[in-house]
Amino acid sequence: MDISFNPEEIAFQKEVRTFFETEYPADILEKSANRQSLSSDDMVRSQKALHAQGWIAPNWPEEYGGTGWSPSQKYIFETEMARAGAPRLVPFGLGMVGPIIYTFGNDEQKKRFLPGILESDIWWCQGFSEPGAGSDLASLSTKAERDGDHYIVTGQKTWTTFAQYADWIFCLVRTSTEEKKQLGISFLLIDMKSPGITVNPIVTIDGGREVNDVHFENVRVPVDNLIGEEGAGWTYAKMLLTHERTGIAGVARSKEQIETIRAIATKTDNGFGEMMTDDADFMRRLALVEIELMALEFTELRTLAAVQTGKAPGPESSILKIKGTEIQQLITELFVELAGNYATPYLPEFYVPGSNVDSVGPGWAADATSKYFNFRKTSIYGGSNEIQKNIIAKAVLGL
Amino acid sequence: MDISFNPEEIAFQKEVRTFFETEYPADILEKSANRQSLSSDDMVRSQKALHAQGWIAPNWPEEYGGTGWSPSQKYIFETEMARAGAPRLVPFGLGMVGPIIYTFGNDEQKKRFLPGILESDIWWCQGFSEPGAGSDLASLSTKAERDGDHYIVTGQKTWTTFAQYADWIFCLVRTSTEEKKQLGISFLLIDMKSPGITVNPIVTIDGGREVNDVHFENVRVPVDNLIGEEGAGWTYAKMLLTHERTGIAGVARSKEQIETIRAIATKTDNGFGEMMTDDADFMRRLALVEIELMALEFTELRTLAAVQTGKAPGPESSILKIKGTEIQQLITELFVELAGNYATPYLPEFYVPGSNVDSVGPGWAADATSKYFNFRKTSIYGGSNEIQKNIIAKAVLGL
Amino acid sequence: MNFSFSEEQEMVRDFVERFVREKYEPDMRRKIESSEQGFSSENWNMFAELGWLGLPFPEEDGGFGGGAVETMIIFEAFGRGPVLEPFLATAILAGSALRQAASAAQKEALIPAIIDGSIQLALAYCEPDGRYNPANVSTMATETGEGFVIDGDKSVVLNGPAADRLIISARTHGQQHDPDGVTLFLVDASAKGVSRQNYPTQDGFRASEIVFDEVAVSADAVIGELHGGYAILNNAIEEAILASCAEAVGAMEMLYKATVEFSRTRKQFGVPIGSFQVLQHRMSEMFMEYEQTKSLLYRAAMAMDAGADDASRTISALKIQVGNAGRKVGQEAIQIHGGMGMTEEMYVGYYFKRLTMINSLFGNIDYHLRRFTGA
Amino acid sequence: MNFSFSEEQEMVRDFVERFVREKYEPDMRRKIESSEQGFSSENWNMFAELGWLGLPFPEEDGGFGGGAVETMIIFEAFGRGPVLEPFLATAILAGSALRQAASAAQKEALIPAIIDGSIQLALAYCEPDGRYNPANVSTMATETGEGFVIDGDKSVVLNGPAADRLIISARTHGQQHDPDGVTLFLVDASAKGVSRQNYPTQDGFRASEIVFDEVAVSADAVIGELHGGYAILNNAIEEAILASCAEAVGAMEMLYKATVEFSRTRKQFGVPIGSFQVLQHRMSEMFMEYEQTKSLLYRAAMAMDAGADDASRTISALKIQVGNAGRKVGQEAIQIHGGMGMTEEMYVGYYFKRLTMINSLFGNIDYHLRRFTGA
Repeated sequence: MDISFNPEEIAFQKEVRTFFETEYPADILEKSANRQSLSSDDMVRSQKALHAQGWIAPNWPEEYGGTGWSPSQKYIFETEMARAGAPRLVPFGLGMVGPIIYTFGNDEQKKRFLPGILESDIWWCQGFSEPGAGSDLASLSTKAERDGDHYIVTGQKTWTTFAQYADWIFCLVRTSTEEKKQLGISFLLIDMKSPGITVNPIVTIDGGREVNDVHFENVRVPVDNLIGEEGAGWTYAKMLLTHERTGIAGVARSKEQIETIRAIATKTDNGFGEMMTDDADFMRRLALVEIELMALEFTELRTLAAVQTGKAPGPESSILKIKGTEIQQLITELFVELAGNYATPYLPEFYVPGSNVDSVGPGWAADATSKYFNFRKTSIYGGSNEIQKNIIAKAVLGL
Repeated sequence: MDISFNPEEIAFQKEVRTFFETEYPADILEKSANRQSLSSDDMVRSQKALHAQGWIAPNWPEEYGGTGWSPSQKYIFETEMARAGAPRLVPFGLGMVGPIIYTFGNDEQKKRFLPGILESDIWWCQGFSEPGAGSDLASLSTKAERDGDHYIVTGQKTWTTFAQYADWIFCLVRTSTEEKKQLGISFLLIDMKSPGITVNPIVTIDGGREVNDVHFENVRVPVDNLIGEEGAGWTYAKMLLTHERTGIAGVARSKEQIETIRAIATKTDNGFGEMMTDDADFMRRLALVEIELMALEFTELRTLAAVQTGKAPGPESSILKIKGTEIQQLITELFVELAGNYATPYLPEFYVPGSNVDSVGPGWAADATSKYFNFRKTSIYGGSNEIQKNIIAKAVLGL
Repeated sequence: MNFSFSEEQEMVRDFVERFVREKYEPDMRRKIESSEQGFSSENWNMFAELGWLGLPFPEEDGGFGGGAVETMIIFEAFGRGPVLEPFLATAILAGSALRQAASAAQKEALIPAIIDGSIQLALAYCEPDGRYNPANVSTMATETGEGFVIDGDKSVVLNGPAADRLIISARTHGQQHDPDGVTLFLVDASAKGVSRQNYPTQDGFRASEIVFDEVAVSADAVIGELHGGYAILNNAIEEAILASCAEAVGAMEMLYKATVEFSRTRKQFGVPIGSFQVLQHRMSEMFMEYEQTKSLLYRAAMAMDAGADDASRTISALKIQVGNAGRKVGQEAIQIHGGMGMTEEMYVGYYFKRLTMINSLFGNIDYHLRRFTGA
Repeated sequence: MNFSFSEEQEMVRDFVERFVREKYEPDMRRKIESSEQGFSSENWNMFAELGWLGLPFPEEDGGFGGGAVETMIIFEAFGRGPVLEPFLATAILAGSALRQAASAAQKEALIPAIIDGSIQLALAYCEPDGRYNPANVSTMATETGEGFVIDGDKSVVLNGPAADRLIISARTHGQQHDPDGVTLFLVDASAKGVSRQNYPTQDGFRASEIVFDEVAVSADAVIGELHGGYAILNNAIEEAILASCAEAVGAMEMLYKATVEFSRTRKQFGVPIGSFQVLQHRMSEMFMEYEQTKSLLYRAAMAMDAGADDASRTISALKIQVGNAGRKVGQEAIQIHGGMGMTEEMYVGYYFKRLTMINSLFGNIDYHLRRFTGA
């Protein structure tokens, strides 16, 4: 056991840091630092910069475009990326459908879809949730009926992030209603330009418009777009819910946020002529989050190291989801607290890419409350934290 | 709505306070103040003093020996009793079997048993729990088979507090195994001197020996000792679990404990040359418990007032059990914290009535940790806090 | 001691509850919130006609002499909207300052107009660096021959946009954090040198940043004693805490009930989610938090009306309880509603946001814990 | 970075775990705990024979040169007993003081005897009013011609009853709370003027209150620099925190597993209680607390071995985590076991009590939060 970086790791750290300082788009880092919204074009550009360096998919197998990094290198990369303030990757292609395609897709599909994902030329979104199927995903009812070489898809997906930008959607659809509900589900890739698809934005409680309803009305989808076997879609999707997904915990980003809070606190008046860093209550609550995060960082590293040595990543990674999102949510609450009275104003125009609205109060406080509201979603999506606890109880504790 | 005492209430408060200062056994108050254990004789003497004043059963109907007090008077009495440091009443006769007898017993039973309860001449204990029936009380298996004018009782009760002192035990027994399990249960009073009863102490994690296993082997119990109807015992017992029972929340006592902690904190070094009252963290944790208690005090008063105006006391009183015991447990934790290193020594002899062991560290710290351990029971017994939440979900929220 | 409402109190409660039921259906509220003004003048006029705006004012000033209990009754019902009309800003925050300290002339000029709904007020006491400390006043009021000239910035002034008159705190003496030396002034919102940046708040109200640039006021603009504004502010804030905590209790009631109702109809895994024991226990806890908060609300209102020694301490206790319980109830309501709870369409978000903002207004949990423990 | 144990480390772990499995069945532990001495000499001798007592000492002193990771491995396994033999007091707390600062002569006199099991030690640094502050030393060591005379009271000295030698902190300079001016002395436990009041601890160990009444020691009884004892104490306490937190992790593992196992067999309402979703979620949380604490334990041990800048801060983080997680896991284990958990017969009580005492030893959560935040 050794916590220190060896010389190769130190060299790698330097390489990554230099990359973000010199090669990565500086204007995007600046927007992030100013808490400005990024346009979809910004997101694509930032991902292309990583791809140019060969670093767009550290968790993919090398044969498909992964980096072949050790857990330590992945850790260093995540840390440096967060330190630079680079935006997180849009997860739907690289983190979700990509691994499904290279694991369960056929050669043709791999050739057809993986390059577009790696190059960020194709924007993906996820079609899992339905109005009637939230945590009970398997009860979904969007139908895909076979008609020659096509499926005819009809139904509604909801809660679909970034559907407004997406070129493709990966969907769970019901191809059979005869068997046990899990067995009738298939995994289908659908071109968003197909006739019969309409996208309607959902306004969320923070005022955001990131998520959408996606309606399918007799949408024709070639059978070639089926991943793996018909009826096996549930198994593929479950892999995403239960298996280790690096970055789900968001450790590096949360660390950076904690440092940001500390830095702001040194410059924020506590109302009595001292700074918020002199407010012992606030600082101790910050400390408790930091400690939880220090532990989670090592929980993630232990998981990565176990995977490296061939152990199954397994359902323990539900901890990463639960604790990671709890920490992220607590951090948003600390920002709200720090903002004091300036948690109150609501200025959504501030986040429209390129807008020029004066913020009320300090700039960092402008999105504090919206972000708190928005981040309530993190314990709901990706397999709600209740579902994750069910998974631990069943798969880890054997209950 | 008026929070102040009216002149009659002020006069009553004075009367109660004078009683505890002049009439109540002073030696018992002194032992309590020194956190010494009381003998069973002490407990009986203290109750007899209250009975002499006519104040032993404030919650009983007047016709059976109650006081006919208003909610305000009950509140004043409880507060003054706690303020004086008087020990709490042993609940099994006055709080539990008494109300069952005057509500569901026949005249003969009332005449036979109520006076002994009011006079504290008969010591009662409770025979509900069994090794196989904890929270699922209705699954109990102690059998009572009819044999002429007697029941023959065989089985085991457990977790029976003060069985070693008891003259009588009130039991739930199974008189029929044919129906739905709740319907086969009857409520039986059993003389502890009956042949076939053996009592074995259970050592609890705090080192205490208050609770016992009680074994029944072919114990003959006259049919006259059956309360109400055969098979209706479950209904009677449920009244104890779901209905308002004054004092279950222990509000007045918890208030007194909080004042005690505050008083001790003013004299206890924090290790840095200040007192524990200068320890903001400790004082804020104390404050949070106090605030919860300030709320609970009014929750109890609201419940009492509702009962007074004829509204059903109802399952809302589960709040009193849950919050009351949570507060009591948190208070024991605050004592442990306050004790610092002196939470560590274990000196059970200190509590043997009349023993003369030197305490290690300050006297108040001697039982801090044992009490913390012991009080874990409060969220388990009397219908565990989980059962209480089930009751709220079902009976209040209609789930 | 007595825990019953009087007949008059019950009547007021029934009235206000009916108003909220009828005029604050989710769609109606959405319309009011998205209007330019952010509240309904029609509702405001109805408040005036029904005498509600007079309730907190003494009879000698034309009001109905209601106390803390009456305020509590109105606001607990308002919390079920939550109602957006600026009752809190006008009749409680600013109203309290007038009740406590205004001269006969000031009262005559303002209180009848408040009661008949013709003017609105705002209390401008927060400053950009002041956080929750009302003594932290760097806005300066400099004495001149004819009166005072006021310079400085006020932040997050509730109802700033609609206020006809502002009551503002300014320093006439002492250092930036001294309680002593703060004076309250009545300023016309359209006075020369007053400029407002208006915005909506996270919970759908309206507020302003207000700059005072050499605003000249006459000597009779002073409310109460010169240098003596801090105590007035403190009392006004305590009244506003009681009112907003009553709102919080109303909001919590709506949230726990809406969540229970949702859980009864929403099916997952073939059964209503309300049949899952984990959710049952969590909803039981929401119910308990609501009941406990309500108890402390009653206690605080009664302590205020009785002028009890521990009234201020009880107000802080209430604010802390509302902070903790509101957070728990609000977060759980969203979580149990799942994705549905995150959408603006489901009105649970209104209550959640209002609870969040109430925690953040008038001093958060830490601030009031310090006040409560006397640290 | 590297997260694997070496082969030697795995061997030690397997050995100690086997020892605990075989020698610490509940009945055996109960027998040891209720013995006069409170630990088993047989076990102690076995520790010596297997070289475990030498593990924390450097090779040049006859030890095996183990570091924080080795200490962690031993104590995590000990926590599954929990093992009662005074390894912590002798080889960690007192042992650390010797490793850090003892003279060659002192080392030669003591370390081989510790390693071969023939002597035991105790570190007497707590004082009745000192709470968790090791700088709070009012025990005085007055210089005389031949050495020092020591007067004062030490409290809750772990392993006080069995210790042959005591290392005690006494003031040679400065005021009661000054870190500077504390000196460590080696004192024979049977020296004239030393008197002990011995008692068991809540978790089954043994400790003493010790009075030093004009205890004369020679000048070579000083360990380390004169006035320089505070830093040594601090390091020794940090090592003891690591060890006891490792114990806590072992205890938490036993508790969560015992609770899961119990819930699988205990039936209520006709089904195993482990089928109730509420309990499933709470046991999932116990598991997560255990895993998180284990992660922080690894982190702290590795940081200590690497001499990392943030090692002390990480130790405080660990102690805080153990306090919070241990409380939660312990309380839940008792609650889920129900009445059974309250009985001395069920061994879950052992772990619960040990976790409670570990939180209380070496500074509680508040103390370490202050240390962590630098307040």
